[in-house]
Amino acid sequence: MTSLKKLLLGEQGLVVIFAVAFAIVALTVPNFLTERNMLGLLQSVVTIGIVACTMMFCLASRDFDLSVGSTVAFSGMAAVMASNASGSILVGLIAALICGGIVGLVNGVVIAHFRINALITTLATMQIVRGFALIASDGRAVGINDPGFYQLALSKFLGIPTPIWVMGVFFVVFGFVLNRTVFGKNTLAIGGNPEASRLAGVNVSNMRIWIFALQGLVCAVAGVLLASRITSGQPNAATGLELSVISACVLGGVSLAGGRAAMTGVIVGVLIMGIAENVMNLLNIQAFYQYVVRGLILLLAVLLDNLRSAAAGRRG
Amino acid sequence: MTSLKKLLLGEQGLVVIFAVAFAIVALTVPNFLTERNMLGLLQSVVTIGIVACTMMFCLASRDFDLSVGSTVAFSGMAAVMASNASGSILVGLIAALICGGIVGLVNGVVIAHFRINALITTLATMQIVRGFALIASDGRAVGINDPGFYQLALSKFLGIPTPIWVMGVFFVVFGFVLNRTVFGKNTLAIGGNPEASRLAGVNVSNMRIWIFALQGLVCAVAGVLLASRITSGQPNAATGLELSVISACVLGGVSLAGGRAAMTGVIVGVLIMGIAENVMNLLNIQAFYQYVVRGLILLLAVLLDNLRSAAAGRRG
Amino acid sequence: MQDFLEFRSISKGYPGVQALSDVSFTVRKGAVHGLMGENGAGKSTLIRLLSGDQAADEGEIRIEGEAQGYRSVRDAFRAGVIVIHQELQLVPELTVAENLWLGHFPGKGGVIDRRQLIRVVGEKLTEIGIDVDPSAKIASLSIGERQMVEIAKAVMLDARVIALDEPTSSLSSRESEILFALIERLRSNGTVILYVSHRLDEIFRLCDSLTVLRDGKLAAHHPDISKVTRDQIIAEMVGREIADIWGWRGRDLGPERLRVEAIAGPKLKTPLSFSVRRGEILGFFGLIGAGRSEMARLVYGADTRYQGTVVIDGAKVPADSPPQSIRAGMVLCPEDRKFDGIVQGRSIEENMAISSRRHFSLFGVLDLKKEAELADRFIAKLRIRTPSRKQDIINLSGGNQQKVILGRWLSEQGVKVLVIDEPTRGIDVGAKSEIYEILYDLAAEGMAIVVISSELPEVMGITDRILVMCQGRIAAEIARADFDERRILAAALPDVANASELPTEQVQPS
Amino acid sequence: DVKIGFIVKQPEEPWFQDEWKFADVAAKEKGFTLVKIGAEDGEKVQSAIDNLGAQGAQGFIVCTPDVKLGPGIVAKAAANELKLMTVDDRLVNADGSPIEDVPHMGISATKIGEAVGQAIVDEVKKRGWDMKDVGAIRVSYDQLPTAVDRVEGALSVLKANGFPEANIFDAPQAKTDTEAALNASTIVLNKNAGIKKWVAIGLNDEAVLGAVRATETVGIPADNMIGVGIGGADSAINEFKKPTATGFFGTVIISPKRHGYETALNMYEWIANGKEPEKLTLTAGQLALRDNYETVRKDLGIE
Ligand SMILES: Nc1ncnc2c1ncn2[C@@H]1O[C@H](COP(=O)(O)OP(=O)(O)OP(=O)(O)O)[C@@H](O)[C@H]1O
Ligand SMILES: Nc1ncnc2c1ncn2[C@@H]1O[C@H](COP(=O)(O)OP(=O)(O)OP(=O)(O)O)[C@@H](O)[C@H]1O
Ligand SMILES: [Mg+2]
Ligand SMILES: [Mg+2]
Repeated sequence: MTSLKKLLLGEQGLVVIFAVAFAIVALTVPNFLTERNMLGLLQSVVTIGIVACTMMFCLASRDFDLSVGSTVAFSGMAAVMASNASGSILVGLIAALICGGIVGLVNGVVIAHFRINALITTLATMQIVRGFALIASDGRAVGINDPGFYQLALSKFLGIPTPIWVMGVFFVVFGFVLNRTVFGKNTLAIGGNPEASRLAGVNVSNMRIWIFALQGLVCAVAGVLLASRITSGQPNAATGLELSVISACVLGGVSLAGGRAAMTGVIVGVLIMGIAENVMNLLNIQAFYQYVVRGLILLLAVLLDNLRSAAAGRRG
Repeated sequence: MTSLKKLLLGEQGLVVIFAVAFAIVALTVPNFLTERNMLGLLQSVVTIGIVACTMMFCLASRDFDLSVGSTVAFSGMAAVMASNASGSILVGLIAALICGGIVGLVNGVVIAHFRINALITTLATMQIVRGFALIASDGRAVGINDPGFYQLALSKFLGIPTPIWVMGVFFVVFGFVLNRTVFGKNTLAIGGNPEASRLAGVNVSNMRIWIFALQGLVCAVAGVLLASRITSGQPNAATGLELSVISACVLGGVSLAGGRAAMTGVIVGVLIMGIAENVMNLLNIQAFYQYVVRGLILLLAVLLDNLRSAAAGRRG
Repeated sequence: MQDFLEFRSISKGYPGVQALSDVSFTVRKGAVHGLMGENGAGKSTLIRLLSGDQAADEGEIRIEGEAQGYRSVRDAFRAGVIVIHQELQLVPELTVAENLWLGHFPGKGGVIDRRQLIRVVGEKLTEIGIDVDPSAKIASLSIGERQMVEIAKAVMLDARVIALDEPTSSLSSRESEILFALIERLRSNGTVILYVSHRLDEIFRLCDSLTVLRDGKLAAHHPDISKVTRDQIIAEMVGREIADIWGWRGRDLGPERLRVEAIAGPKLKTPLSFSVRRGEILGFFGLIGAGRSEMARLVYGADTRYQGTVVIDGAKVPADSPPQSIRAGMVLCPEDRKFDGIVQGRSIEENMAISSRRHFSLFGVLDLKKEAELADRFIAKLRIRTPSRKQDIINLSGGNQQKVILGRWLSEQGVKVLVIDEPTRGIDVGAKSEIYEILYDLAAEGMAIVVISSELPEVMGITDRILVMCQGRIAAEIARADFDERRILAAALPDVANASELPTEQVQPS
Repeated sequence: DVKIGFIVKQPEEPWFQDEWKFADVAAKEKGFTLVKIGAEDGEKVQSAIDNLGAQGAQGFIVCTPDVKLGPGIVAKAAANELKLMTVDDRLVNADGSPIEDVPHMGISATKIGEAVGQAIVDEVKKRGWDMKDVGAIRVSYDQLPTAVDRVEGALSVLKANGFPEANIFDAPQAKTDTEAALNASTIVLNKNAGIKKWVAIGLNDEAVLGAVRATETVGIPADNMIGVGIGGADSAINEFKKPTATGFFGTVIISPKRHGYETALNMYEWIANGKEPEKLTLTAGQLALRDNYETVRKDLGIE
């Protein structure tokens, strides 16, 4: 009994709760626990999952990034246009990384150097970048000429589609970076107490710039994979992505007040979001009721996690 | 020279910068400074302006409310349906206030009592409430039966339409509440340091509940006026309102870290948002470029304000 | 010995305040140099300039004759300067070891060598004599333990110059001894130490030389501390003589005013009981972690109680929350001004009136004039150094912030029981005696006052009775007539308390 | 048993609600299961198809958020072994040519626009207005290709009938709701206070309603305004039900019935009886006015 309690209320409590919920869903929802559905589910969270990796850093350092959706769309667009123009997928990939990186860098510099509120800055770049995407494409989707580009998303390795592998690699890498590197620890320190970190000699503004730049690059990767999956660059893609990603992170225990983050939590958060959508569609829940159910699941997930941490007596 | 500097860098610096910008726009943009355009401009910011009043309190107390857009739509819907059913506009108004108030109250209780992150909670209620609005109306616009309802928005007093008067009254009332009442000062104190405020005898969780409930009521007023302006209750109305309102507040110097807010600032923020849209359309700027321009104006406005406060040596 | 560290006509201003003007002095190699002055005199500002965090408007700092043009904390660190700031600068979410290494993590290619991280810190902490777990999160430590971790930071990394800004303000005598031993060791290694404190006995005990600042200017420089007297220093600091800091005045004690019965909570497992009479000043003494602050928070209702009741004037106080305690006439001035006291971003005036303004507001509408009057009165009375009452509290010096928080509670009306946790933490000698005067006045009016302090002379100087706490229990009760330094300390030490016949069970109210 | 998916791009829109409703009628008649999924962007479409595959559906009908998603949708459908039909919007290849193997039922956006334009031209002539004195509000939402096509279709008819290009004013809406259209149109009206007679076009009824509300706010009488919307759902009907006529002159109703009912039925026949549907079925919009909207709706099988 007590060991069960310990398990639920311990560090990995969210994971345990998630595992239980997963088991219940698997047993009660028909077609859920099939290989096809699992792969479909994982593919549906690739964009959110990849972007959540760096969003976790961003939130952990007490920042905020609303521009990710636009950046994903813009860099996906850039990849398609550049590869169409040059005939080389590699050039497309590089173009996307450059575009994404620049957006991130600009965010970082404006926020860290000019000390402008991150919410406003990224709200502004969100619009500007979306504008660029629309201008570049004249508001219409751009089709991919080279069928090889589709292969990025369609190819499989050991029976699992490449995008899922990419997401997995990102999870592992960023989990390691967060816990085991100076970069990760400094990120948490900045979020936990920026003043103390600065006085300890951490170059806070450089760190923030790096985090945003990384966010931009990671968005570019997500953008390329998305374009490949939907076989075109779409200026309207990924709208509202920012809120989904931030929700996934917060669900996973990343503190908006900075300083607290864990990769396992974020993975669970991402999966909860994906499973909720998946199950609602499997159960054929009406569109309007989906809104309500989605909201309730979100509430329930944080509520459970909260009860857990309240019981564990952790300080707010 | 120095007195000019003082003026620009002082407390009211944002207002002065705004006044200068306004003068420039008035002189260079044709048709801007006509009575008709001014009234149109003010009417276009009524929803944002009214909701910003309480959003200011919400942000100042270190909270966050993403559900305002849904609440505006839902309570507008409720007003139309109730007044159609009962044949009385007053009943409609009361129904809207009840709906808005309940949404706010639920937000407040969940956030303050169950200590769930405000972002997640209001993201959840945003979806749930939107779902209710869609379910209630079966996803369709509901027309207003009683033409008297239109008069709320069309009637004028001293040549100025009623909604603008309502907005003005809200500005005055909430400005007073913020600066001159215990409620306002406690709000700011909670935002500055919730724990210290609690120890100083401020009932922090009650305060938060009140602030959210108030926010709900104010959204209901905005919803009724909006329904009256568009002569129907629309379940899809006011999407994305939350970000516009929060931007207006932050532009006006309300700190997302809590503890800092001023009504004049928020008014200026609201007007900047309105003028930006207005001028872009007057100048016939292309839709895609409008995204870019909107983003740049946002950046510029905070940048100016920031330079000002950096020069004034105010701390982060 | 040559001059090792030199400040040359340093000036630094903030909007509305000239924090330092034309300050010059030198410190010899291997010296412990004291820095004293009233609250807001500019001590921390000087230290901040030395740390590289901010740059002086004018003047320069020289180390071994070399002008230091450094512009950042890293540069200062490279020049061998380490500063422990007045406010704790730790990251609550990271562990002790991580905090100590922050800014200088060990490891290759950006990957942290976790084993080394913990091992080195563990060794250092043991060596220094600090008993905290290197892998504990800072958030789980008490404020005193955090202060010790801060201090460990200074010795972890070899430095030529170490500046300590009021390091003992939240330490009790036992931890202070550890610090003093450390300082001795550093001195013998030739390290220059700049030591800021408001406690004169520490200054005399540790320092070789001394500088006194006043209103941002150099008031006096004493290359040899043995040539000055306490009174002389006080006069240089405050600009007037203070004969007896404590100025103790006897009072007639009335009937029982506060009674606490068998109170216990999450961090205080053993039930505690005590009572205070009208007009009485009761002192609580103990070492770090003895549980005094926990006790105070439980009594006030700031934390949830497991059991116990609090009775004021025969009426039970609802256990729930601070507002209810305040309504019942009890207030608590908390120990940690940064987290529990100041409201950042708001003015001095608002910070002071936060609780008492309900007395002079009509239907929730404020009386701004009354608020202003209140603020001005306490700014004058407590000698708060500020350009105006509208100043953001975050811009005040540490001691002045503390005074504002004190003002908040001293201005509260209708108070029957006043609980003050570390009332004079970081407050200068001059203001201290003012504060004691106010406490005596309040007591004379019949208020029951509970003072928690880690400064033994203070507890002995101003209270009528002392309860000594040790490991969450009341270890001894001593009346003023029996005050004896040795006896009090003996009761506070855990090992002695367990072995001796001193009462370890709950002490019955007298 | 047969399971058919019906994916639409904007599940909150009444139009798609109606399509679903009529598809449900077909499902009841024939006794198959209909799975309704909303998918607002390309990524959601992909996972929706996966989801249908996982549920064991045999085919699906889709109104795609973007026609350029064509190759991706076709590939995904093939990977999941699902039969595919499109409704409303026809899929295109990377080069922009329609994907002709996929059966489609729909109506071209340009054609609807042209119907709107024709309705306005007729009414302007009937009222005897001089085109030179008339302004046109183009409530635009250019980020949506369909919106551009509809609006341009209407304008092309206006221009062909001698409407001066200089009198066409752009009112870009920031969002696709009535309030945004109202705000944008107000500015156009105020900027051109000299023009007394107006016509308005937009991507749907809500957009045109915004323009109509704007004329009311600035005091232009209903007789001087001709707004023609697209859709014909409740927003438009509410206007017609108002006691006095407003500037909202008419709407081009497109029938969700055929789109919903027939596509679902065709898909069922295809799956159950191997009867492949027509590659291309085009439906037409029909103009409804204040005094004939009820009959028009009956003709189209709605009501
Ligand atoms: N950021 C700032 N903005 C404005 N004024 C400031 C700022 N920092 C310090 N000051 C002012 O500079 C003066 C010197 O402050 P400092 O912190 O150096 O005092 P101190 O001698 O350390 O006092 P204490 O004993 O209370 O710690 C004070 O009047 C303080 O209000
Ligand atoms: N946030 C916390 N989480 C866990 N334990 C804590 C926390 N704060 C304090 N403690 C522990 O509670 C006990 C009592 O600490 P408390 O601060 O009340 O002691 P104190 O007598 O007031 O000493 P101090 O001089 O440090 O204030 C200590 O063992 C301390 O380590
Ligand atoms: Mg100081
Ligand atoms: Mg204590």
